[in-house]
Amino acid sequence: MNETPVPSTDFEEDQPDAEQGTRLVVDLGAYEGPLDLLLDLARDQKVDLAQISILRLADQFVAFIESAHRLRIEIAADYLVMAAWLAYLKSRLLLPDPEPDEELSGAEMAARLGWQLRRLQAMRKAGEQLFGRAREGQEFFRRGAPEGVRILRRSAWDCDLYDLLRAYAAHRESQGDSEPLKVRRTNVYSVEQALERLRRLLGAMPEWSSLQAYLPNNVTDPFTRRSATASTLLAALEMAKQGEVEIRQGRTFGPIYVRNRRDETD
Amino acid sequence: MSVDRNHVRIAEALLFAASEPLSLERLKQRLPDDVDPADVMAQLVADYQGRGVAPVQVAGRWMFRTAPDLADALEEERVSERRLSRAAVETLAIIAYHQPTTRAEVEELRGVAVSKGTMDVLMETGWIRPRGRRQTPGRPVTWGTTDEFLIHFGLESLGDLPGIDELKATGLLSAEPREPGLFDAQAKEQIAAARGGAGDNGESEAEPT
Amino acid sequence: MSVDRNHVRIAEALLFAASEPLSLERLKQRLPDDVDPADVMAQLVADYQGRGVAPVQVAGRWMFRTAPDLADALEEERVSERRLSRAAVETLAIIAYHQPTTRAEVEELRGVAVSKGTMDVLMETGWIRPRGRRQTPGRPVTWGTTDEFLIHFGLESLGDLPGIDELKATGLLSAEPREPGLFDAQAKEQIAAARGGAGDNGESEAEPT
Repeated sequence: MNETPVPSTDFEEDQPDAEQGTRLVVDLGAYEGPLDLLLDLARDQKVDLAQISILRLADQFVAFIESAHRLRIEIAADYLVMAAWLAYLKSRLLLPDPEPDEELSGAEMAARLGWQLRRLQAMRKAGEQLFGRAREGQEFFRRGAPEGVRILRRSAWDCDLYDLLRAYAAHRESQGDSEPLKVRRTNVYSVEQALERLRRLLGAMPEWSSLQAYLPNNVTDPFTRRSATASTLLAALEMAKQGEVEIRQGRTFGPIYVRNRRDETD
Repeated sequence: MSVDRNHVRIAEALLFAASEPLSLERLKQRLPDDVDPADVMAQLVADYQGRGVAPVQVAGRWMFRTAPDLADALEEERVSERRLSRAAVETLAIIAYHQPTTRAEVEELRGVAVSKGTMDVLMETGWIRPRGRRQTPGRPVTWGTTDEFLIHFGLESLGDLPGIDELKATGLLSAEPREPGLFDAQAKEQIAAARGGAGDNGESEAEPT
Repeated sequence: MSVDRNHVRIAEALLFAASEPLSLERLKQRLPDDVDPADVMAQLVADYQGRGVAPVQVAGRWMFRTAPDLADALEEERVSERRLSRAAVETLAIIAYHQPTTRAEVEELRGVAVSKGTMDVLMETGWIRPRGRRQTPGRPVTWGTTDEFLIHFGLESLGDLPGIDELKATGLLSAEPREPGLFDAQAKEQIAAARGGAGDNGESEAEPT
């Protein structure tokens, strides 16, 4: 547990790096965030990023931020956070791990940071390689004025049987039914017919009589019978309105009775 | 010909990439001073002899063109879905139900004139065809549907088109009598039959009793 | 090669005439049934060996384009384009190599927020497009590259991205180091010794976020 996991060379290089930090003062605005700056510093070590010394990198970064601070350069918070984190990482690297299983060890944290820097570096290189390629519109060109493949349009008509039938049904409906109207009318017992019959029969039936009694007795067709019932009721209501008859219904849906209007004085 | 291969290549690439035909002057600007662009173009034309594309001179300027004999190969058929207008669908339906029928009859039934465009569109669908002439004054053309019509709408025969009563039964045509007495007993029976006896509820709605 | 001259001419004319790269399937449609379009294209490539233009396969489809070595001669034709910022180039690279990937992943890799302007610029180039949504909390949009990207950079497929094989082999396209303790093998050994060799599991489970 007493063994430090960090090569001792990093200790020896600690001081020179701090000096280098003051030499390295540049505009922080040129960096896109702390990782960008870290990557730049890491490349300064001039070794394969896989072999980068994170301890040394932490010193470089902290020294850089401190020097920038001394020069009263405005430093964005995330740089300070990174500096603080790196200082913490450094302490973790130098001290033995207290609880091995509890959290990431200093070496593991360092490994992750190194990995992230390598990934970023890899993408940076990939971008450069991409734009280093011969590109369309720059190094090579496609046909400037393609004649185009002539398109012959053939229409497929979007109309199914449902559309067709609906159209025909709509047509029929707009026309009304073309059957002769008289066929329908013969079935209907008109209000005029009912009025005439009611007036004629009322004289013969002076007392309360059921409305049914006034219906034409030769009607068997249920529709006409229903039509006659409705028309006779309408006729009775009309006559009641004229003061010719009286109407009585004992209960809801109960039979309806009609009789001649008696004089009030009777 | 003693034309530098590379000059031909440059002219070739320039013509290919240009968005408009290039004059010999324009070509000359891109070639070394002592090179005659006409010589270069002559070599390029020779190179493309018998190929599928060739440099051609149009209005004094050069461009690449596909070989005229390949025109057919450069055509592509695209199927695009188009919707029939309501007037067209209705006209088609009337022709289908009333065939053979004349345009005048369709107009009478629809109450509006049938535009020539509507008939053209229907002809284009391949679903209607002239059937003959009516032996009446003016001998008007009668119209009917085609086999293509039956195939498109999945009908075995014209007899498969649902009748008026069946249309009512399916609810496409309003089943409510607009005036009392629209339904006679015969019609009710047909509805009941069309519903296959499964429509007790529906039937009671149509019952006038 | 026993390829019919006329089939080569048809393919040639089609590729010249088309405004976009054509797939072998599209070419096959224009050729007789028994003709393999790959054979035809092989002949066409051979025909254009050393010329100023040539058929190339990009984004899995064929197109004619000028020979890259003529770049200098065609300098005047160059399309002036907006120079992409380093942030945009990096973001494009990350999207291209990690697709489908989310904006959050791009930000994690770069250690800074991706500005809206960067994505806008990349969308404007037509090189990136939304690919769908990741089935994780928040259902973030994932991004990928377009065929236009492949065409612009002259790539036959995403597998031809420069250095992609090496990146895959080293695991650099994944957020997690494939081998724990890449940082310092020696230190790792010491830690492992101190812990009694129990260090591997803990690392692979832990997230660096």
